[in-house]
Amino acid sequence: MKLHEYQTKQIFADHGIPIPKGWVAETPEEAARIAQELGGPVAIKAQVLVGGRGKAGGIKLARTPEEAREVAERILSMTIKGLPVRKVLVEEAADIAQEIYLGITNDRAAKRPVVMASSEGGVDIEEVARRSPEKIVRAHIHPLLGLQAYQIRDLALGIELPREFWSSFIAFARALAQVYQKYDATLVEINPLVITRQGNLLALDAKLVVDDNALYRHPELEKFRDLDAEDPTEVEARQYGLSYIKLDGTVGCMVNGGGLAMATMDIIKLFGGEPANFLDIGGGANAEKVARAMRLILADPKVKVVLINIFGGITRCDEVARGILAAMEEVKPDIPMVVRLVGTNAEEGRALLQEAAMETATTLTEAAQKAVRLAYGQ
Amino acid sequence: MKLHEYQTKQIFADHGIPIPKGWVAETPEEAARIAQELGGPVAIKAQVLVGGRGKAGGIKLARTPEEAREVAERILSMTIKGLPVRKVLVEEAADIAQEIYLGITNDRAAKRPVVMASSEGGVDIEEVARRSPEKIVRAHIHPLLGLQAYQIRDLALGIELPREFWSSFIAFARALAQVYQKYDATLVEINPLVITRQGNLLALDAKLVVDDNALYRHPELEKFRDLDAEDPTEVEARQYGLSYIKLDGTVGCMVNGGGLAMATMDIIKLFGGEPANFLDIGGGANAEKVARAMRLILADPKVKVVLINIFGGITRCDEVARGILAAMEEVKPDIPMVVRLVGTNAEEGRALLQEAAMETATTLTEAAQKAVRLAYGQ
Amino acid sequence: MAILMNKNTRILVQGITGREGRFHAERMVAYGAQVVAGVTPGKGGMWVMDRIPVFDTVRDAVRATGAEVSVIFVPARFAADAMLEAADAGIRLIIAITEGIPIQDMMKVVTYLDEKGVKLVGPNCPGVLVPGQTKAGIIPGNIAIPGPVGVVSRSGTLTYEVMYAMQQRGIGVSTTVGIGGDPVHGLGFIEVLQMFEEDPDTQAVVLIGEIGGTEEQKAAEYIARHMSKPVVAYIAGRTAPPGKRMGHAGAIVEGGEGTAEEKIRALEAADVRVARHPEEIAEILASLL
Amino acid sequence: MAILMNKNTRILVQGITGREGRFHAERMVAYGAQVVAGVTPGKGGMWVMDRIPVFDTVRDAVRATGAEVSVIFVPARFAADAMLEAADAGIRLIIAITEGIPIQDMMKVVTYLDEKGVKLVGPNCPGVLVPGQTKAGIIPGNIAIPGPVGVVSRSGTLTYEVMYAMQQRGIGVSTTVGIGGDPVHGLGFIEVLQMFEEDPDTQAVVLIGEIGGTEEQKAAEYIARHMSKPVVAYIAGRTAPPGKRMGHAGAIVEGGEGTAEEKIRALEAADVRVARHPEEIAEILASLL
Repeated sequence: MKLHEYQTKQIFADHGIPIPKGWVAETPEEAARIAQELGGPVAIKAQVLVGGRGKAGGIKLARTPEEAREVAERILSMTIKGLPVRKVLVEEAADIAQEIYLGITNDRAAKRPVVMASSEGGVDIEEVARRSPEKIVRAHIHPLLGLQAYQIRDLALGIELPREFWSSFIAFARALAQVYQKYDATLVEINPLVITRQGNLLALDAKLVVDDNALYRHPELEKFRDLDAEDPTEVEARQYGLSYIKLDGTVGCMVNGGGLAMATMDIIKLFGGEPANFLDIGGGANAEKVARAMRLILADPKVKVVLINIFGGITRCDEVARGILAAMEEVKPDIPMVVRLVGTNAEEGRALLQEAAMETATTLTEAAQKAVRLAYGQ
Repeated sequence: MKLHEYQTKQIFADHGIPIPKGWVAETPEEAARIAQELGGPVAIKAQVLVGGRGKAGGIKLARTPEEAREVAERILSMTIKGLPVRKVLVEEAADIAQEIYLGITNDRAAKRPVVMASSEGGVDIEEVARRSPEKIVRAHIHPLLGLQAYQIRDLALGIELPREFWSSFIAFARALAQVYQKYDATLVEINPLVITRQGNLLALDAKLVVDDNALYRHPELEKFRDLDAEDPTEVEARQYGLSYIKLDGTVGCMVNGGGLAMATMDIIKLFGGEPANFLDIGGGANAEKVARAMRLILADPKVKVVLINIFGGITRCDEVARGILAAMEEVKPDIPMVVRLVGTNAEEGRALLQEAAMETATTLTEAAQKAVRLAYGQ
Repeated sequence: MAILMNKNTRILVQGITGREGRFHAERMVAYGAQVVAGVTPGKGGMWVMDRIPVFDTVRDAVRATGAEVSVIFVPARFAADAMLEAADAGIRLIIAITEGIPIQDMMKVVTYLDEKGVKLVGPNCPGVLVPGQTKAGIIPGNIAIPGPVGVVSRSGTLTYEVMYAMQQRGIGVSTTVGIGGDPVHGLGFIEVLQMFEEDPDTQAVVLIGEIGGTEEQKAAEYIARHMSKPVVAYIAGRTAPPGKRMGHAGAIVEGGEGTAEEKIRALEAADVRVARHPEEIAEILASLL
Repeated sequence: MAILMNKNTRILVQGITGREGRFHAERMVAYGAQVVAGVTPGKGGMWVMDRIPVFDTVRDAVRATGAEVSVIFVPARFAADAMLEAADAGIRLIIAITEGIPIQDMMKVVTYLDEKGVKLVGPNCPGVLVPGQTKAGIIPGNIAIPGPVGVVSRSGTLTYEVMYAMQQRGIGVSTTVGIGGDPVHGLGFIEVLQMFEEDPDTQAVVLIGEIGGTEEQKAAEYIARHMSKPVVAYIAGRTAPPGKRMGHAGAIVEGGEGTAEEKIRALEAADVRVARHPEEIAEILASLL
């Protein structure tokens, strides 16, 4: 789950990470009032959960409350990469002397979090990684011990941070590591972390992504969820324990297991078709879940055929068959289905489906070829 | 630093550990008001930092507010093991079904904290340890990982806790371990932890000792310090970075290093004298500190002679000598002194003391013998 | 011979009284696995299938039954505790089926297990199958026959698909190890490849990867340097859009890294035959053996 | 020969620009120790005594100078970080002079160092002296001559007292190790006794203990079972009142445990000669050698 900049900054402030003074506004009038209150030049920043806000014109300076109103009005009417801007963050414009980068993410290979710092802040860090990888210094966090001050000093040295900022940088990075750990983050990032002309460190931007698997430990974050940022069908699917991602093709897929679902999409493509979606019904899917999944697929008008590929392990094929029958009963689809059931209780499943008029297949290759043929109306 | 029961319970409550409802009172009237507010039988408990309150009559039940007033009046006028009772805790009397013990302390040998639980709560745990050691079950806490639920289940099994209480016992013990870690405790203890007839777990008593070396991390605890519980001279000594413990003898000792200070006391005793105190001026003691130490010793009217035994390592003998001279100058003591300086800058130290009229000694044996002789007026 | 387990391996099931735990414990027993104990805190004293004793703690279970491998079916929020408990009780190999464990929990568990020298397969994995001997986990037993091919995979059902296709062609399996689909997990491709390289009964290895991370690329390096036995691979996710989590927590192309193309390229550079679809693996194996 | 260090050991001083750090670094150099580097964060680039380079981090210091042992003089609240830094930078032996480190910090540090296989002496200790060769810490160099007696102690100045008395009688020291007065510390009596037992140049050992804990009792068991060389002991604190912390954080009789009497009894039962006062140790040694 991604948090908005203003939400992340609120968490930062609670943990002693310095941020610019500011508030969030939903109307141009509010933005003007905040600018008035702040009493100086302000930055007005679109709160949308996509990258590249700045390039899209979602971040602007305003010198007066009146200008803040105008800028906010413009930004609040924007749609950035498909997402409507519903809120702007209005905050004191910082007097920037230097911009650096500081972030923490999980290093899968090292099996521990890694802190990354760069003297090149305020630019795309992946771009920095490509262009001049030596500009990014790293320190791994021992999962049981946590980030230590000496590691932060190593980073400070690595990015050639002037010594007068070391102690505030240490406090800053420790607090960031604390936020990372406390909120089960998979990414926390400050880009840029600025050194102001007054000699203070300040988190000018703030990004926080929380591990979805750990959300049960953070009920307080539920209120931060922004449904705008997510595909409503994907959200609905998640509510039913399904993993669904909409694509552009015509062959709807219902598969158990993420790897097999990808392989099924890949083989559809290999045989000349286009998958309409990724859909993993998960392990141990029961009949109700399968029926939900079927309805999700059939809701997409582009779908011309549905390929059901179930390999029973935790999932039992008879339960899946019952789900399919229930969904057919209710939705009464007028498009063809290709069903392939193998593994745990496959025979019982197949027996249940015998009466329904469905194409069946033995191998995945056969199933994919049949589905592609049917998608092209053959 | 030891915390009072009511202070510890406040911390417990902040961390989700259930405690009886109650408040602290400084007067009988307050106690009566609290009893009124609680509206049932109450326990009235003397808040003093010594063991054995109960046996001394410092814990009593009261059924009515009037009785609470009387009981509180009696307890507030008590002195328990030399400590005046200035506060009582007035709390709801619990309806006890079972009493157990739960505590955490540092296991020096294992180099990690150890959780101890016993089905025999409400009695002296050291007594249980002697009488029936098998009644105490233990689990060590991995210093980096913290206490895990499975370890608490092992303890629950070990004390034969009925299963219906397992989940609340796990929450309880985890919270206790959290308090232990967060407050840099060296001991946290609930004796008894009661299971009420209503089926709830409750910390009926509460003890917390905080590592003095870690107090800098807990400035919020400073307000909890009870100077009553400490010898004022020891408190004063600590403020100057000295470690002082008053004893009953006549030979005052000023030594650098805890081990050598003990050895000096021991040898005084070995040669027939009685040490008046333990006093470690610490490593790197400067002249001012030494002068303070001298004044502390001389403030004890029983002291008949002072033995100064300094072995220079971090401590420099010349600095010590300067401190002695400064103290002599100010206090102008009329009792004899035996001084022995060896090690770092010993010669410079001895040179400084040459003009002062002091007994000197080369070996510790000689110094001790001289001091004992002088103490007996020979 | 096989890797990790054999027919005499004494298996414990943590979470045995749950729906999935019980169902799969039964399947394991039916397959011939030595399931000697189960653990569910608070249910000690029960029996499952009238023959498997249930204990409150792993320590008790190990003491009473000598269990050495534990299969974990407990819910995600209790799984870290279950794994640490197993490690502390002397279990040498933990197989964690559970899906959805927070990644920071796994980083802690893996660090601790490494310290203790306890092996972990998973989490979010189908477990280990030694055809004809034993199974620990949820891999259907009837889709593989004993044989000379080691299978290692990040996936679950996709692995079954491959094994099934192999079986249809009469190609047997020495051991199948599902290392799991989570970004942080125990044994990786390299450790398992090494075991297969050293296993005299394994003649070829199937590696099933997917998008996300760099484990396949590192495996490719390892194969090029250290493997004498032929490796056939399949990588799922050529059609996966970037930035989207494809079911498995670990299956995501991030910052342009971890694409199927990049993995396939690395493997082919290491002389690994990469199949275009799962069933093609069996065809390639047939030509190799 | 000696234990832990010798004249070629390359020593780093953490906290070298502090008052005590600089003072003792100078003494160490004067004694002939190879003090090759100092570390004070934020003071990299400085020089101490015009010959010891100061670095910002231990990593830099180790890279530039090959330091292998670090002596820690940094204040208590930064000491845990300093020790972890040393361990991660490849230092093999850490000698922590600092007093007053929180016990929970030490439990974490000791756990981590054990994992890494890094040795720790201290904290709250006087360090290590190899007479005639090197010193790392604050033990005055002029109170010992080279010789056949190993000294291990929980105390600081009390140890000097004993060494001084030995010197007065012409008895030399192979190595003195101050293991420190804190309840949780690195090397203990047993580990050091074992090193002395194995050191061909050590013929007898002096063990200096004090009240608090059970380390002397366990050492007595170890001596009875494993030591062939004679051990002479002294235990401070016969006159210490119970429940009071006698200077050292670890010197306290708690719950009637850790008294001098109980330790003396345990040692005597292990055939250890226990001196009645520090200077008597030298007399006993003279009779033994």
